[in-house]
Amino acid sequence: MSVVKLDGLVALLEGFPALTGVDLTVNAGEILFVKGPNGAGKTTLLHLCAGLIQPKDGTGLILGHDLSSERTAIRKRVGLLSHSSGLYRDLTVLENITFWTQIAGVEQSEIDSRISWALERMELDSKLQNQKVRSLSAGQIRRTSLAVFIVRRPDLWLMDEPHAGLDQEGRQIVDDLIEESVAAGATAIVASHDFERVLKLSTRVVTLSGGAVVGVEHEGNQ
Amino acid sequence: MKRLFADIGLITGKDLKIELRSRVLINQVAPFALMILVLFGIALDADQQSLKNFASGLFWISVLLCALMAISRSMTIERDDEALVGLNLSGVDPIAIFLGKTCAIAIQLLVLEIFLGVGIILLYRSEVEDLWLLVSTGLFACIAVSALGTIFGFLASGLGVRETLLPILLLPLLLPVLIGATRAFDDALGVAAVNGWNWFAFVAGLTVILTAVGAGANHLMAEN
Amino acid sequence: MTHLGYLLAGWGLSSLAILLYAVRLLKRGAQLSARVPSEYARWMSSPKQNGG
Amino acid sequence: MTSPITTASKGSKILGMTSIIGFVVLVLLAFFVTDPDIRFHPETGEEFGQFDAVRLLYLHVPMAIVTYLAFVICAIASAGYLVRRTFWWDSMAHAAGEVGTLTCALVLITGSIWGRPVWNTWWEWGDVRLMSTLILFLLFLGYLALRGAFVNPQRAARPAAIVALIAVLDIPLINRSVEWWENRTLHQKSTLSELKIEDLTLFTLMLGILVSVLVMSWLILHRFRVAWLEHIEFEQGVKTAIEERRQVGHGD
Repeated sequence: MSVVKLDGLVALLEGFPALTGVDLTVNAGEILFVKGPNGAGKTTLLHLCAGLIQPKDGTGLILGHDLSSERTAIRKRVGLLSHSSGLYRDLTVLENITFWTQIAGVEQSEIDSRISWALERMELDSKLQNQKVRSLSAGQIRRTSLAVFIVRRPDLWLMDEPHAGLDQEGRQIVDDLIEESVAAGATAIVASHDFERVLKLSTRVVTLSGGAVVGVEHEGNQ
Repeated sequence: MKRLFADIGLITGKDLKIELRSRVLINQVAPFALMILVLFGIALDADQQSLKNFASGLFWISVLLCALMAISRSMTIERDDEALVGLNLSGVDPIAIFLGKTCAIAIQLLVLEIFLGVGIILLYRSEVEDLWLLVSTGLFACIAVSALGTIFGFLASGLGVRETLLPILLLPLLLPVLIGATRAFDDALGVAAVNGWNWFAFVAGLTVILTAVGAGANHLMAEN
Repeated sequence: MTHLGYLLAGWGLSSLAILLYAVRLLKRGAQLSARVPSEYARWMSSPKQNGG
Repeated sequence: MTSPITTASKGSKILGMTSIIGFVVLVLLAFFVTDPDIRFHPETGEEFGQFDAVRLLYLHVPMAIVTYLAFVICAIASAGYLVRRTFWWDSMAHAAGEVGTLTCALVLITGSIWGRPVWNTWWEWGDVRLMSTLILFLLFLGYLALRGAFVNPQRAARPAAIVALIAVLDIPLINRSVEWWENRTLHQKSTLSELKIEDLTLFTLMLGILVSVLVMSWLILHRFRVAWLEHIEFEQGVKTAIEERRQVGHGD
């Protein structure tokens, strides 16, 4: 079953054609590695798959929902880790993660256990939990964003440079998380510059250039 | 429905918590409001009587100017680190986002109104003749301002458009609120022989209409 | 005629403003028309157009 | 084929010519054929009235009607856009909004020029129509500013349509509030009722309305075509940009 099915997708950022006709199919359980030079359209592709951009042309299905008309349904089920933290600077780590868990509509009975699981996985100890995001280091902010990301348990993981700003240990945690989630039934699309690391992880590699897929390689660990 | 109210509460609570932490309103907007009152007093070179006569108008102009700042601030919170993207992805009803932000701005404005109210009583020597009229008008008018302000705040900043657009889009539309609230205050402060409660009814009606229009516009704006 | 100055000012300003606006529209329209293929503008009165 | 390509069509040329002829006739009627407004006080026999200043009304009143008409078109087209989501409606709303803003400015200017000799003031704060018209003008300045702020005209369409609709919904409220605010008005119930309405006066006024509608239609038509062409040009630009970008992609 394909989780992502894009057919000739064109997307504009203001007047600029960031995506110029993307054909791409991602099957359930895949870890797709998207590589390409800066400005190739990687970030836009992830935003498009998250249902944040109205496509200019082409058709697409994400998790069975139409990309033009059912983007609300798509948004609920995907997770997006982007360059920005997506956090509120003046709230503490714990307040941020609590807010984002509650707003995502997680069952009341499950909230506490999920939050403590996410905090534990990202190794955010109780001292850090009560610090304002404003006062954290870049790596700690990234861990907090990741905690917010995993606490929602999305079906489709869209990750833009997930390793950026993390130390070796943090990068390993991210890799483990992706593998675990995919084993549990999720699908992941990862855009990264960290070739070697993601290559080991991925089931397939596509190269993006000029806003379109220019190469597909079936390599990686399968 | 329960989910909607819970989400509104979450968003309002979050915004107010951020305000309590960052104190932008208390440290920057409130002094600005006080500054306006003082500037009017100096610029109009007014004697006590005319300041007293103008008090309600000056009060509401100050509220509108402060509202512009509060709305900008409210939008900045969501935009700085792209938290708005997260809100959109969370699957929360856009109406909840709209109402949640509106409530938060309204509560902050209400605090400012109390502050400004004390200001005009102390600085302009206004005398309160009808406290209930004052309170009810202040409450409804600030909801109207917040509702329309939230919509235009999202319109002007959410779409990557310059924030300088906000005043010119918002202020003309709020003119009826300004007029109604000013007149009601005139009566409540005993400076004009008008029927303040009629004006209050007008403001309350406007509040309902503008909030409904705001919610409708928000619905249209939320991309489906 | 009384108020001649007011009359000339009112009528003059209005006609001038509309005239300037109209000229600007025509200029802009001509510029754009030259750049855009004519099949997109059905109103364009070139002979080719009448064939279809 | 020799004539340069423009936004003009056969229809618009006829419309334009008719407008010009109509305008000339209107000027002749308004300035030379109609009488000035001179009345005599029934008791004292004193002369009063607007005298020749009344000739400004043959322009001012039609322009006001046309302004409201343009904004109604803008609102309908905006609603049309929200329903149909096609660029045709958006271009129409844009065209009507811009032309309406221009005529609205002229209504304010001619009104002010007329008010000086007749009311003895350039501006009257207590007047409902004056105030509402000014607010209307400011509203649509905001509308045009919003449109101008977008790089991609297609993204401007929806917010602009929403703003136009809110603005038009707000107009009756503004009118109401200003009316109650100062419960007096310098405008008569109808500006015409006070005049000695002769057949000729009425005819000139009607002609003024007709000419203004024609001029407005011509302006909106051409503005619409400019907006339409801008849209096409943008689309073409995007197409070219996509092609160029694809080349870059495959060049790697």
